[in-house]
Amino acid sequence: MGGVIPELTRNHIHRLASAGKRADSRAPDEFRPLKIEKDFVKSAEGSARVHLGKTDVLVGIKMNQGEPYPDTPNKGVLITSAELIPMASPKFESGPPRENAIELARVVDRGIRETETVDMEKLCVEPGEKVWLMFLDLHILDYDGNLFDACSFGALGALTNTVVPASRFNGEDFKLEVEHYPVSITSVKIGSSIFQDPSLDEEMVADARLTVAIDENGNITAMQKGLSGSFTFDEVERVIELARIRGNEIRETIKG
Amino acid sequence: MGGVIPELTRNHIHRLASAGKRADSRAPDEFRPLKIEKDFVKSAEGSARVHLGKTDVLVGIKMNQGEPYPDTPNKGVLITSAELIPMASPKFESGPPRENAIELARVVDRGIRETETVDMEKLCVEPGEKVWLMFLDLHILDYDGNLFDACSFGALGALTNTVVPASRFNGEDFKLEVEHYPVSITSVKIGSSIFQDPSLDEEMVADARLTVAIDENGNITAMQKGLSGSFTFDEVERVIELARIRGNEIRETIKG
Amino acid sequence: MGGVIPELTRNHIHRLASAGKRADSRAPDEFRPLKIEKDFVKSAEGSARVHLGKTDVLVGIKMNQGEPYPDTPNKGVLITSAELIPMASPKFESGPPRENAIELARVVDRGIRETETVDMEKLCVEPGEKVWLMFLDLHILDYDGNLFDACSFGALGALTNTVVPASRFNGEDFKLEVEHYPVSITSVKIGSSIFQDPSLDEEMVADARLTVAIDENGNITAMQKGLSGSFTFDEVERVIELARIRGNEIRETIKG
Amino acid sequence: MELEKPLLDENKRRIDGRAVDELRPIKIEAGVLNRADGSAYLEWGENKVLAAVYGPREAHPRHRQDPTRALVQCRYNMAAFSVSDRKRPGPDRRSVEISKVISEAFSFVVFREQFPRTSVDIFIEVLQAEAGTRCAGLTAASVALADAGIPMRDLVVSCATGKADGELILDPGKEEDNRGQADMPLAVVPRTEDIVLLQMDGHLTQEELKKAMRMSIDACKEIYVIQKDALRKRYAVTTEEPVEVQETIDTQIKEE
Amino acid sequence: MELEKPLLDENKRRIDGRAVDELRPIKIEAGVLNRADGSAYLEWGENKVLAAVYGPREAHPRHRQDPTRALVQCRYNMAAFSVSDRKRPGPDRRSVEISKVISEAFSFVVFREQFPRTSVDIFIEVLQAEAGTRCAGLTAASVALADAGIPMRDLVVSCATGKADGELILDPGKEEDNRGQADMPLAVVPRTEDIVLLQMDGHLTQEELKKAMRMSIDACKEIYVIQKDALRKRYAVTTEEPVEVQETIDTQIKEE
Amino acid sequence: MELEKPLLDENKRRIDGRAVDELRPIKIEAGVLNRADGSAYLEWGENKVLAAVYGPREAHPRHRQDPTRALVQCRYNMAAFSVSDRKRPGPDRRSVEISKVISEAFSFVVFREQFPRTSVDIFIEVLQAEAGTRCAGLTAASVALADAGIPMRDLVVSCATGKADGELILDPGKEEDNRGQADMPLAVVPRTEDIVLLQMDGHLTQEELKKAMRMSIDACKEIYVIQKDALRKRYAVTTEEPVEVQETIDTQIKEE
Repeated sequence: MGGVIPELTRNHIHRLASAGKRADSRAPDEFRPLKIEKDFVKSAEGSARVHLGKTDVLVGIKMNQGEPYPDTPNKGVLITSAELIPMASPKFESGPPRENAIELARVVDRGIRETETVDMEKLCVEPGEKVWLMFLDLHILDYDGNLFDACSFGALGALTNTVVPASRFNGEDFKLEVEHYPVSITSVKIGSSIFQDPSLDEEMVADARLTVAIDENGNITAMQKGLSGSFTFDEVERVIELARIRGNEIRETIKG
Repeated sequence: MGGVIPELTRNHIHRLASAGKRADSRAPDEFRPLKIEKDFVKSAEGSARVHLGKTDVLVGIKMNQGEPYPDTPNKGVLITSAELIPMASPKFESGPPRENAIELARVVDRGIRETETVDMEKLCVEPGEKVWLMFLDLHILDYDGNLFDACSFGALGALTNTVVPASRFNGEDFKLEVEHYPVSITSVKIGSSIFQDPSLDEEMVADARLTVAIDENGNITAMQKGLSGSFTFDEVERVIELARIRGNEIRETIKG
Repeated sequence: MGGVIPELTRNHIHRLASAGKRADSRAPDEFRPLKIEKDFVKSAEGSARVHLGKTDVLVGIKMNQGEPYPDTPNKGVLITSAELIPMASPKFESGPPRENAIELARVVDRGIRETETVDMEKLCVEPGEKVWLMFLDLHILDYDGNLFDACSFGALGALTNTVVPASRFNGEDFKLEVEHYPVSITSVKIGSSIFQDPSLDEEMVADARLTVAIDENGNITAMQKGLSGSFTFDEVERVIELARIRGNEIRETIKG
Repeated sequence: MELEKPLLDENKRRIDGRAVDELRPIKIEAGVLNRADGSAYLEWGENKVLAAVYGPREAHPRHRQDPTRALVQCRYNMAAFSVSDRKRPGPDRRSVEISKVISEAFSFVVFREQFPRTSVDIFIEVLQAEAGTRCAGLTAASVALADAGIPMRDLVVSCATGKADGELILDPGKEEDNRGQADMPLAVVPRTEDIVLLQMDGHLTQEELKKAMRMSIDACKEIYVIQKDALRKRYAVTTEEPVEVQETIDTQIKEE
Repeated sequence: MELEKPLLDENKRRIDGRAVDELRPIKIEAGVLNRADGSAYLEWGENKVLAAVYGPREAHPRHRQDPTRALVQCRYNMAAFSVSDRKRPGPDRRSVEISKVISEAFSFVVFREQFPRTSVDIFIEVLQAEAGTRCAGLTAASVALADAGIPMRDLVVSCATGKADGELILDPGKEEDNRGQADMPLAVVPRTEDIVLLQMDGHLTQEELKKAMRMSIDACKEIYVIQKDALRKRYAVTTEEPVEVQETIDTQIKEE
Repeated sequence: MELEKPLLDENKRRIDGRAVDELRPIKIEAGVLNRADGSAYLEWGENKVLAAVYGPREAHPRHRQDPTRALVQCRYNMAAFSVSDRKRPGPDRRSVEISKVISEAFSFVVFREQFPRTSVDIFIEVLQAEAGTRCAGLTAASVALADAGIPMRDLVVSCATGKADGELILDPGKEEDNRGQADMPLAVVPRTEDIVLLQMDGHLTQEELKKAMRMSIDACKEIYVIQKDALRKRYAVTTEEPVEVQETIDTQIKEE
C-alpha cells in the first residue's frame, strides 16, 4: 500500500523467500497471532477490534433508518467506508479516500454483501419506503500489513455483536443474525513462494497478492488479485486450497 | 483552450494569416468536413457524435423526473455539463470542471435554453411538482479546436433524436420536438484576418474569438466573445454576416 | 492570521510593548474608532457594515424556512459562515474555508447561539416540521486585525435590524427581537503587556490572544484563547475586568 | 396568473421611469480599501460593488506563471446576502464564467509584457445585486486597476443593452432582465472602441444588434467620465501616494 | 411479482440465444483518435468503449515519479449517458477500484524499466455499457497501448465467466450479471497464461472456479486474435507512422 | 414533555453519583501503537481516545515549513461510530477548530526551535465519545508526545469545568454538558500554571469564572500524576527504546 522499503530489507526478504522462509520465522501458511475484542465501542451498534500481529483495526457498525435503493426495495442498505487515518502509518495522509482505502472498503463490502452474510431482507422496515441503513466503518489504527483480512475479520466480528436499535424508532431492539461466515485469507507471492497473512514488509516486496474468501461450506465467495505481478493457474489453485484449510480455523476464532 | 504552441507554428500561422491564408489551405470562411452520427448511444434518450475535422465529440441526453425550479414551475429543467476528459488532449487533466469546460457548457446551454430550441413547457408533468430534467452531457473525445460549434451541433443533433422515456413513469414515450435550429458559428481573429471554424493551432494563436448563433429566421440568438484580444464594431458585423450565410448550410446538415 | 511580518516591525512593536506602548499611540485598553452602518445591504434581511480602524467587515443575514434539528424541534437554526475573501488581504487565498475562517465563524456563532441573543423559539413555525433558518454571513472586506470583535459587532448590529420575511410564506413580516447584547472584546498579550483591539501588526507579533464576551449583566458568556502563548491566572482575570468596562461602552454603540 | 405590467408604457417610459436609452444612476469612489493596492466602490442603480486589485505580484502557483508577461486574473464573487435567495458562498459556474470573460477583457488593456511571471489579481465583490453586476463589476475593477497604478492602454467600461416589449433598452434593470427578449453585455475601450467583452442571449435581428452595440458603446463613454472623475477626486485629496503613480494615472487620462 | 424467465432454457441456450461458452460479438478498431499517442475503439455486445494512451511522458505530479521505471496509470470512466440511469460525471468508488486493478494488470506487461520517471497514461471511456465493461475496457486499452508503440511483453486480454441457473456461463450479459450467482472477471497474458487481473463475487465450488478460469482463459485467446487483426489492419493501411514503431508491434505479434 | 431529573440532588450529588469537584475515572497507557513514534490510549469516563505522534519529521507541503522552528500540527478526529448518531468521516468545522486550539496549546511547550523546518504531527482519534473529548484527547496526546521523546517544557493537561443547576461542576458528563449553563475547557502546564487553552460558552459571573478556572487547574494537577504514572510504567517494562530518549523523559518528570 504505497511506500518504499529499504533496499536492504527488500533483498533480505527476497533471499529468504527463495528458500521458502520469512523474516519473522513463520511458516509460509502461518498467520500472525489473532485477537478479536468484540463490542469494544459502546456507542456503536456493533464493533470489533482486531489485532493481527502488529496490525490493529477497529470496525464499528452504526444503524439508521432511511430509503432503500430503488432496485432492492425490500432490502437494507450496507455502506462501507475505510479510513486510512494518518495515525496508523507515516504513509497515510489525511484527505479524501484514496484508491487503497476505496479498494479495501469495496472488497470488505462485497465480502459481506454478495455472500449474504446477513439477510438484508430482515433489515427492511417498510418495503420501498424505509429500511435499515447499516454503516460499516473500518478504522485503521496501526498498520503492519494485511488490512484486507484484519478488516474482514473485524467486519464479521462486529456483525456478530450488532443489536439493531429499533427502540429508537418505536420498535424493539433485536440482534442481527449472521447467516454465513465467509473468511478472507490473503496470500502474497514473493518470487516463487506463496505466503499467507503478509506483514507490511512482505506486502511492500510482494509481486502479487490474492485475497480469497471461503465460507463454511468450502465455497469460494470472493477473490481479489492485487499488485503488478501475476499468478499462474496452478498458483491460484494452491492459494485457494491453503485458504480453505486456514479459513476453517479462523472462522472459529471469529465466532468465538 | 490553454496550452502552448511551438514558436515556429505560431509564426507560420501568423505569416499565412497576414495574407488571409490558413495552414490547412481552407478558405477563411470554410468549415472542416462535418459528419454527424445521430443516435450513436442506445443507452441515452438522445445522442449525436460529431466529427468536425479531427475534433470528435459525443453528446448524450438522459432524462429523469424531478422538481421544477421555483420560478419556472411549469417548465422542464435543462442541465448541461461538459467533460474535457484527458483522453481528448494531453492538456486536459482530470479533475473538477475548469473554467474552459464551464464556459463551454454554459454557452451551449444558453444556446438551447434562451432560444427556446425545445418548448420546455412540454416537459412539465405536474406544474410546480414534477417536470422532466434533461441532462445534456458533452463528452469531448478528440480535441482539434472549435468545441463550441462541435458541441453545439451535437446538442442540436441529439435533441432531434430524443425520445422522452415517459413509459418508465407509467406514461407513453414521446418524441421531443425541436422548435428552432439556432446554429453556432465560431470565428477567430488572427492579426487582421477572420477565420471560421478554427483548428486547434489557430485557436492557440488567435487574438480573439467570437461565437455567434443564428436561427432559421436570421435572428442572432447568442454571442460569446473570448480570448484577450478585441473586435472592432465592423469586425463584429462581418463575423455575424458570414455566420448567417454559413449557418443556413450547416442547419441542413444537422437536420439531415 | 497567518502571514509574516518584517523583523523590523516585529522588533519595534516588542520594544514599544515592553514599555506598555503601541505603534499607533493608543492606550493599552483603547479601541480604534468604531463605526457601524446598519441596514447597508437591502437584499439582506438584516445587515451591518463595521469599520473598526482600517478593518472593514460586512455582515448579512438571510432567512429561509426549513427543517429544525431533530434535537431542537421547536427552535430556529443559525448557520454562520465566514469568508476571508482574497480582496481583504494579500494573505487570504480563495478556496474552501480554512481553519482561521472556521474558528472565526464558530466563535461568532457561539457568541449568539449560546447566549440566547435571539430567542430561537420565536423562529419556530411548526414544531418539528418547519422553522426559520438564519444564515449569518461574515464578509471580510479589509483586514487590519481583530476580526473576532468586528464580526461579532457586525453580527449583533445586523440582528438589530433584521426583519423576518414571513410575507414570502403567506405570513406577516416581523422584526427580530434581540434579547441580549453580549459584546466581544479581544485582547492580545505581547511580552507582558495586554492590549485591547489588536491591529494586524500586533496580532502577528502577539504571543497569545483572548476573546471575552460579556453581556449587559456583567456575565461572561464566551471566551476563546488563541495563538501559541499562554496566560497566567491573573492575566485572564485582568483581561476579563478590562473587557467588562469596555464592553459597556461598545454595547451602546451597537445598539445606537 | 394576473397579467404582467408591460415593460414600456405608451410614451416608451420604462417601469422605473427611465427613457429607453437612459442609464441608472452611477456613483464611483476610488481608493476605498486599505490593504489592496487599488480599489473602488461603485453603486449602479441598486447594485453595490467593491473591486480590489493586488499586483503585479509573483504568480501562484508557479507552474501558471507566464515567462513573457503578466497574468490578469479576475475573481468575480457575489456575497451570500447580495441576492434575494441566499447564494451559497464560493464560486459557482456562473461566477467562473464571468470571472473568465472579465479577465480576458482586462488582459487586452494591461501592459502585460512589462511584468513577466507576475499576476495582476482583480477581486470583484458584489455586495448587493440588482441586474448588470458583471458590467458594474468590470467598470469598478477598471477604476481599481488605475488606482493600483497598473499601466494600461486605457480604462475599460461596460454596459449592457437589452430588448423589452420589442424595443432596445439601455442598461436593463432586474425585471427588464427577467422578462426581456434579449440581453447583451458589452465592454469597450472608450478611446479606440475596441470591443473586449461581448455576450448575448435572446433574439435580435442583425439591425437591432448593431443598434444595440452602438447604444452600449455610447453609454460606456458616459460612464467613462464618471470613472475619470472618481480617479481625479481620489488623487486630488491624497498625498500619500508616490508621485510616479499619480503621473501614470494623469498621463493615461490626459491622453484620451 | 411475476416469475422471472430462467436464464438458461432446456437446451442450455441463454436468453440472448448464446451457448454457455459463447462470447458476444466483438469488433475492435485501432488508431481511431488523432490527439492520443495510441487509441482503439471496441464494441463488445452492446458495450461501446474507447481507449486512448498517452506516453511515456513525464509523470505529474513530480513527487509521484518513480526513478527506476514508468508508472502505468489507468483512468476508467463511464460517460454520464452510458447507462440507463444517468451516472454523475467524474470518478466514483467503483471506477477508482477498476482503474486500480487495470493499472496493475498493465504494469505487468509494459517494459517499465525502459522509461524511468515517466508515466504511461491509459484512458478508458465507456460510451455505452451493457455488462463486462472492465473486460471490454482492458481489452481495448491493450490495443491502444500497442497502437501507441509502448513496448510490452504481450497484449493483455480480459473476459469474465459467471454462473447462472447453476451453470457456468462465459461472458455474462446484463441480465445474467444481475441475476446470476457469481461473476469472475479475469485478465491474462495469452502466450504465457499469466493471470494479471482476477476478481470474483458470488458462490463457486473449488471445481467450478477452476473450470471458470479455464473458460475465461480460452476465451481470452479467441479475443487475442481479434486484437491482433485490429492492429494488423491499422498498420496495413497507415503510412504515417514511423517505421520503428511498426517493427516493435510486428515483432511482438510474431513472437507468440 | 416530562420533567427532567435535576442534575444535582439535595446532597449536591450528580446524576452519576459524583461530587461537584470529582473527576470521572481516568486510565492512561503509553506506547500502545507500533508504527507511531509515540502513542497513548486513554479512557476517561466513557471516553476512549487514542493519540499518536510522528516527528519531528520534514514538514509537508514544503511551503508550510518554518525555517526557524518546528510546526506543531494536531488532527483531532472522531471515529464515525464514536457517537450515538453516526458522524460522517473526515474533518468537520468542529474538529478543525479543536485541532487548531490543541495545536496552539502544544506549540507552547514543545521546544520548537530545536527542529527547524520539521513538523511534529499529533493525531487524536476519539473511538468512543461521552463529553470532554477535547480535554481527553489533549491529555492523551501529551503522553504520546513524551512517549515519542519530543523535548517539551512539561506535559500539558486539560480538564473542563461546567455549571449545572447553578453550581460549578468539574469535568461535566454528557447530560451535564447538554443541559448545563456553561462549559469551560481549559488546558494548563501544571508546574507553571500557564494556561494554554481556554474556551467558554454559557453564563458565568466573574467570580464563578475564577473559581471554575481554579477547579480545572487543580484537577489538571491530579491528572498529571496519572500521566506520569503511565510514562513510568511504559519505561519500566520497555528495553527496546534507545537510552537517550528515556533520559529525556526522566529528566522532564524529575524537573517538576
